[in-house]
Amino acid sequence: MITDTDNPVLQEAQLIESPARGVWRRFLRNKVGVVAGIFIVLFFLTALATGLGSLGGIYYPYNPNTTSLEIKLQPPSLAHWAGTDNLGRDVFSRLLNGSYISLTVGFVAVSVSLLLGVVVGAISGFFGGWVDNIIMRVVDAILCFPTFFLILTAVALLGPSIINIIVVIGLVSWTGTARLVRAEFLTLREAEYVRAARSLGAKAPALVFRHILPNALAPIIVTAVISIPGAILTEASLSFLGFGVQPPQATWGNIITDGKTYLLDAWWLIVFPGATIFVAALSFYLAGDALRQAAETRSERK
Amino acid sequence: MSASLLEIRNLSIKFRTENGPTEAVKNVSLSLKEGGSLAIVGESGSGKSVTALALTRLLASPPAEYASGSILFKGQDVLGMNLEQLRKIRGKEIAYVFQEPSTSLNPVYTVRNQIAEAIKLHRPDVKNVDAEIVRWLNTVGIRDPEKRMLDYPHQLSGGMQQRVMIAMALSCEPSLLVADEPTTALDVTIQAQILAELKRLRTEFNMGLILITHNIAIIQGLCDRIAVMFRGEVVEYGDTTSVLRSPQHEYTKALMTCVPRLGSKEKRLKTIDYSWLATK
Amino acid sequence: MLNFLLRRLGISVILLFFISVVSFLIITLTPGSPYPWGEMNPKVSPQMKENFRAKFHLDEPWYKQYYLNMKGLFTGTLTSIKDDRPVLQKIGERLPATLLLNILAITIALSFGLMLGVYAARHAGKLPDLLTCIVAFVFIALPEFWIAGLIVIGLVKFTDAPILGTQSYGVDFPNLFAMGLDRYWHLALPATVLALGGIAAQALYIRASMVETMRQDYVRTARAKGLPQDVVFYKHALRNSIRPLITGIGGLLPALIGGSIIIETIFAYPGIGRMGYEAVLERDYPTLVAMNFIVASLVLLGNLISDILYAVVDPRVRLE
Amino acid sequence: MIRIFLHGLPIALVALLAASFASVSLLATKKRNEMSVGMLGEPSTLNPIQQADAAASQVYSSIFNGLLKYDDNLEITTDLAKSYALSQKTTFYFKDPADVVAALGKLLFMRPRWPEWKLTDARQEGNALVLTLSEPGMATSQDIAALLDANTMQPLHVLRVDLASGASDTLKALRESPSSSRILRDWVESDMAFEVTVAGDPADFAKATEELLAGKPDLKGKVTTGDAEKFLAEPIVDFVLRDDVRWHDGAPFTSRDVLFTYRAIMDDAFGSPRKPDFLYIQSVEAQDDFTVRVTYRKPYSPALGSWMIGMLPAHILDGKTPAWWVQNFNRTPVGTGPFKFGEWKTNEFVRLVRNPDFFDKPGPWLDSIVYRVLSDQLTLRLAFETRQVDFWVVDPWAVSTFEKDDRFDLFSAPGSSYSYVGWNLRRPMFQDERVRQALAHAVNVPEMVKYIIYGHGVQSTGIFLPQMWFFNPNVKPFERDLDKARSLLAEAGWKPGKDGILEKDGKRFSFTLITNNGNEIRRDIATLVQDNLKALGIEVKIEIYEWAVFLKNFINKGEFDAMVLGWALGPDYDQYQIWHSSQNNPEQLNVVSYNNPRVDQLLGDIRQEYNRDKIVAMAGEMQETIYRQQPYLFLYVPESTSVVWKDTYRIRRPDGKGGWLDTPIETTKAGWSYYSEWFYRPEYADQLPK
Repeated sequence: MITDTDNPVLQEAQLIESPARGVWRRFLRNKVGVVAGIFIVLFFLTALATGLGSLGGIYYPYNPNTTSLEIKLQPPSLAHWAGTDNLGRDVFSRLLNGSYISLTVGFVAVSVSLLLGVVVGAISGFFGGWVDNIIMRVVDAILCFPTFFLILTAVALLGPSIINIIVVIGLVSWTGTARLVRAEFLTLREAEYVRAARSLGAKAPALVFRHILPNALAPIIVTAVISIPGAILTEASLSFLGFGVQPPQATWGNIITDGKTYLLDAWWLIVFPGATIFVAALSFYLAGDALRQAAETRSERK
Repeated sequence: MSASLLEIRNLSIKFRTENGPTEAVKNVSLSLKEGGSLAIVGESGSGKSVTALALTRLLASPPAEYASGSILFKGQDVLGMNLEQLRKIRGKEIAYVFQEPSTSLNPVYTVRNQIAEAIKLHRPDVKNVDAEIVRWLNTVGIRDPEKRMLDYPHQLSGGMQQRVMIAMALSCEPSLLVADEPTTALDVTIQAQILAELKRLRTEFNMGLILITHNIAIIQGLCDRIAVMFRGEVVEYGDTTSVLRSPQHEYTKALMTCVPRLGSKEKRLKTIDYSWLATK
Repeated sequence: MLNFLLRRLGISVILLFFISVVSFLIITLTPGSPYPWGEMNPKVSPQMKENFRAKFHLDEPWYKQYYLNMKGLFTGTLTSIKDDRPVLQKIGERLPATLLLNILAITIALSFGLMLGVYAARHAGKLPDLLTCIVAFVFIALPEFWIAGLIVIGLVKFTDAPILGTQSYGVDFPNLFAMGLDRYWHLALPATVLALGGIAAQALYIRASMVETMRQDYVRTARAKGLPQDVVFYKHALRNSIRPLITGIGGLLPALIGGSIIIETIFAYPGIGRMGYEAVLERDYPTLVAMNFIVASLVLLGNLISDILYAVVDPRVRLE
Repeated sequence: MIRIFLHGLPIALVALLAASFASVSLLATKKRNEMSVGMLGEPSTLNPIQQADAAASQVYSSIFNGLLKYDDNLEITTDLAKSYALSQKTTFYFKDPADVVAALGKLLFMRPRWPEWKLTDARQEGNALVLTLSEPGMATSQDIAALLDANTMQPLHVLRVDLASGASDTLKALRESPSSSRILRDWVESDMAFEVTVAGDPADFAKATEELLAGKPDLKGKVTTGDAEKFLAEPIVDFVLRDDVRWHDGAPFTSRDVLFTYRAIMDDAFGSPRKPDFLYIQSVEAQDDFTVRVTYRKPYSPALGSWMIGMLPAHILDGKTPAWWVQNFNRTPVGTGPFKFGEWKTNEFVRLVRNPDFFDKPGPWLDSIVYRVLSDQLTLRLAFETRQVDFWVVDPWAVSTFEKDDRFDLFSAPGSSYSYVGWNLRRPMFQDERVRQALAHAVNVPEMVKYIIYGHGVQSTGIFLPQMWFFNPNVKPFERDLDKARSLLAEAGWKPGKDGILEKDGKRFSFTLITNNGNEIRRDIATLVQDNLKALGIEVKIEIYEWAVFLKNFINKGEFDAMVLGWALGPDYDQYQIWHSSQNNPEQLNVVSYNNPRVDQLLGDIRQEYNRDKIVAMAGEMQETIYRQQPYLFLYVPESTSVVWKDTYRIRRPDGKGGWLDTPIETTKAGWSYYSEWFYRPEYADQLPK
């Protein structure tokens, strides 16, 4: 796009609005992003409802863990919207129930990775020099691992508990965030307002938390949103190989694992959970991308 | 009196932005006769570059929108042309030299490749393209052109790059050269050389020239006429000498005061004084 | 150039050391231990167990195990717990299949990714662009095992085509061409599934890169020269846009090898992904150690190759 | 240029895919006279004495033959051996030769009882009385011993010496010592252990041995003296080998190969997991090229079955190192079977080709067999549905689907395993027999049979499989009876607590049921047990671990409350390691720590019994006792059902009139018999080799 970017009229419009609100407004204008966002909210509400439900509420059509062998492996019907599994459990209820763990895995794993990534990236970018050099070499080394294989090995050997899965996924996926944060920090560190603050005697924590981090927040949030489906997909893939969250706790992934054996006979055991994972992942990706676009427009004008 | 090369009449250009359309160029009318030269002066954001790019409709559309007016080049309306017709004017009739030579040349192709491309396109009758390239590089004052043309842009200095840009622009023998801040990115000494070169070439090839600059000082002796733009409007338009001698508009005056001069006693550069705006 | 290679080699060696130590620790410091006799075999005597543990140094401290394993790896004497064959030989038998699969997957990812990305960029901001981007995200969001499963169901239910392994069985091929097609068929299915994510990533990457490039001054220059749209697009913009793509190839490899575990399992494809997976299940430490090492070497090699390619594509970059 | 590449490459890739799909689909319908078999996982080796996995045994059984094999009714019959004969040499040692004469006289006097004893010969050898019995076993010899004067006999002792190394040398030194004349017999187990049998008081001999070992402290020798025995009972098997067998390379099969195979199994360098089967052998000797005598150190009736192990070619392997085996023979084996080794492509397939000189003519008819390496049941099924393997062992739940489809033939055979829930008897809550019986009354096993294996199997009534000849059909399963279960629990002191969970002495009846992952059926069983026991007020928590962790951290250590597992059983009746009370240490197989002196007694006796009727009686009692005590909740024995594309195979046998009789394939108790009688598709009938 070739324009005079410094159009005065534009500048004035820009000044009126806070950056966050601008991002939000632009995001709302992106139809795809909004639809994806609505899906995410729905998934959230489901997870919340079923999360509470597992504490004794009655938010399911059926109890997701009650087996009734007389109705095992039934195709979708009005009574069982997504059919029943090999133990006669209602797949739809299990999907609802699974959203709770699957989203938890997604969010917590990403939080772990984000925390690590931000801290490491910030240290690397803020201090620069040999600290940066060493950290980046370590990051390079970690990038050389076939990540999924590493996760698989670790989970297989440590045991597939929810916590292990979350921690392991978090531990191997922080490098991207670290690189991004480092790059932002390297740039922002030299930004004029930071130099100004520094010359006024601002201490390192103040520099980082008051001046640099808030300005690097947008790309970090975008990365986080886009990483969540990755974690969910990883858990599902682990489940597929038998190393995901263990039954009877349902997750989207291990519903597929349960159904894997019946691949050719009970399509609903594969199609519905897979589609759920797919829709959730797609929603996160599209919403994340919309958010990125909205945020980028702002930084472009900066 | 020679024929009119370019006629801009009441040109308005709007940009669609998320905050609604904004008018970057408002009702601009300019003209240039064959072999004539025009300087468009103004601060950044004044719409001068937009006007220049509009001459061959180089503005991306959307967001740019040619709201009203017309641009007549050799009697034809540029705004009404289809892409094929436009392409015959671009480079062939109206050639550009841009502000930043280091980014305006494609980094992954050699100088020869980039010049040859233009020649092959617009002058298919030229048999020995290499010889032609060498001739033009010679013309713009590049030494050892046979070797230099095999270089990639990053292997050349800024001044050399701009000379290549000029050679490339001239290689198709256009009747109008648009130089959009051709010297802004260059060292002061190189600036002078390039300007001198432009001046020489203009007379040598009897070519129209539109020079776009924010530096009013470099215009003298290079351009016959001057148009001062501010916030998308032409605020002053006339002979270079008369405008510079007795600027009518406050903005022109302001522009002129902030030109640094050798031997000036002032320690700090003057900034433009916008106080006149408030009185308006 | 030589300097560059030497330095990179040095860094790679250090990285490899680091990687091998870490992966060794992960492998050995975790519960479970190798047991080559199948499920609770009543016939295995305690003495056999002892001999076995001694043979594979399972009772040594980890650093000594590490040393012995690495020594074995480099002298070629490291043998698999499962069948006592040299691990290098075992990996050697499977590596070509995996490489072939990954090379085809990368080819598919790059070619389709490039095509889609360029297509989207050409129509940037318009409907085709939006659709292409959505398709790309669809590709990324599709769980690999799920789509592989659906493809498999579809083929099994509705066609006669065999899908597993590297070739059809019990069939006499009339000629070499038919045989080649057969091999391609067995390779292309898993490679395509494997490539889906790559296609999408590359398409989005290329699109973003192209859009960015189209804003560059030299593209404006090219347009100002009166060059046809296509020349501007394909010659001036594209060449500059694919530079990041080439650097990305090195990064694709670890992801593909990770993904190939699942794909190789579903399609019964004889590659190292499956071998690694089985080695994890069997606690075949020597095989795991060797595999991690070799895969990491491959990845480092991939990175090196992309750096060199980068220099080839971009004249401004010199390998120093 | 770049545009051609940009669009051309993807288009080319897609076009190629379409072309290959067409070509492959077209070819898929034209199959050759080859059998395709799917196997789970890659064989680790094709060496019959070194193999440890199911995949390997699947393949090598078509390449190698043992001296014996199981017939269609799971009874032992001959294979490479033409015939075999069992006998036993029982030797009594007396203090004085005169005592021998007296004893012999006594026996001769009782001649009429010889047939009952299966006694065929009695003679004097110095101060020893040597009896020959036509049926081995301890019982008869003990009966005879009881008739003789114990005071005139010398007690016998087995001294076992375990040491760090140098067993043979130490034995040699011992044989040169003054008391060596009292050594009746010696036997070297490995470099780290040997045994000597001595007559008379063992104490002085043991002392002498210890003194000898004391001179070499680095050997860390340890002497163990066994219990006193009255006689030596040495079962003997005489094999007469077929003389018309040739190895795949043309060399004749002789007794030398049998001897070599035995030596290789015993040699620790080759690490054969089958060695424990051969530990009771005193010696293997060849009388001539086609006669082999195997002498055992004591009666151990299941040992006969160990001669089904595939014989190795001495002419190829003799003098070769273990590494050579691994690199060469184990991947390109040479055997005597109906199929020769053809090609092995790692992780893809093993192809065997027809052996036209197979000794058990006619056949084989198939040109080749391909064993495809597949990773799991699902890929196996996919391979089957795309006709890439010709048969598939159906998952129980899918049987009905295939039954309805007339494109397939189904074959069912009794399975060789049973599933159970093991209660850890070390845990107080499971120590009361009534509690375990209550659990057996509470869990709905018929429902499991019905829904988990879809009725394709039978409820298990104990430690043996129903198709075995020693199975006791009179043991009746526990019936589901919740009231009975409640009253049994109440008797045992378990009363409902506040939260509805049973309590006793303030402890809740709550336990963790563990199993391994990757096995849906076990997981389903655990879920059902959990569900069923909830009705009784018993809380069950399920935990699922990866196999290696499951074994190492829980099962082998005996640290679990309850677990779901299965036993795959061979066709013999020896379950000493699973049930004997001495076998409950870490890494041993009595993982639930079952302890019943009567069962211990029976387990010991049955292995020394060669008489069929007595074996049936002992096995029956064992099965009944253990089932009643419910250390396991015995669940079911699943059937194994194979599905084959219709008309894929035929069996060809001589019709007795010089022609051939082609019939559809059939199953027996042992599943499918040897593939050498099979051929592919009726249309190949005319083209089969003569």
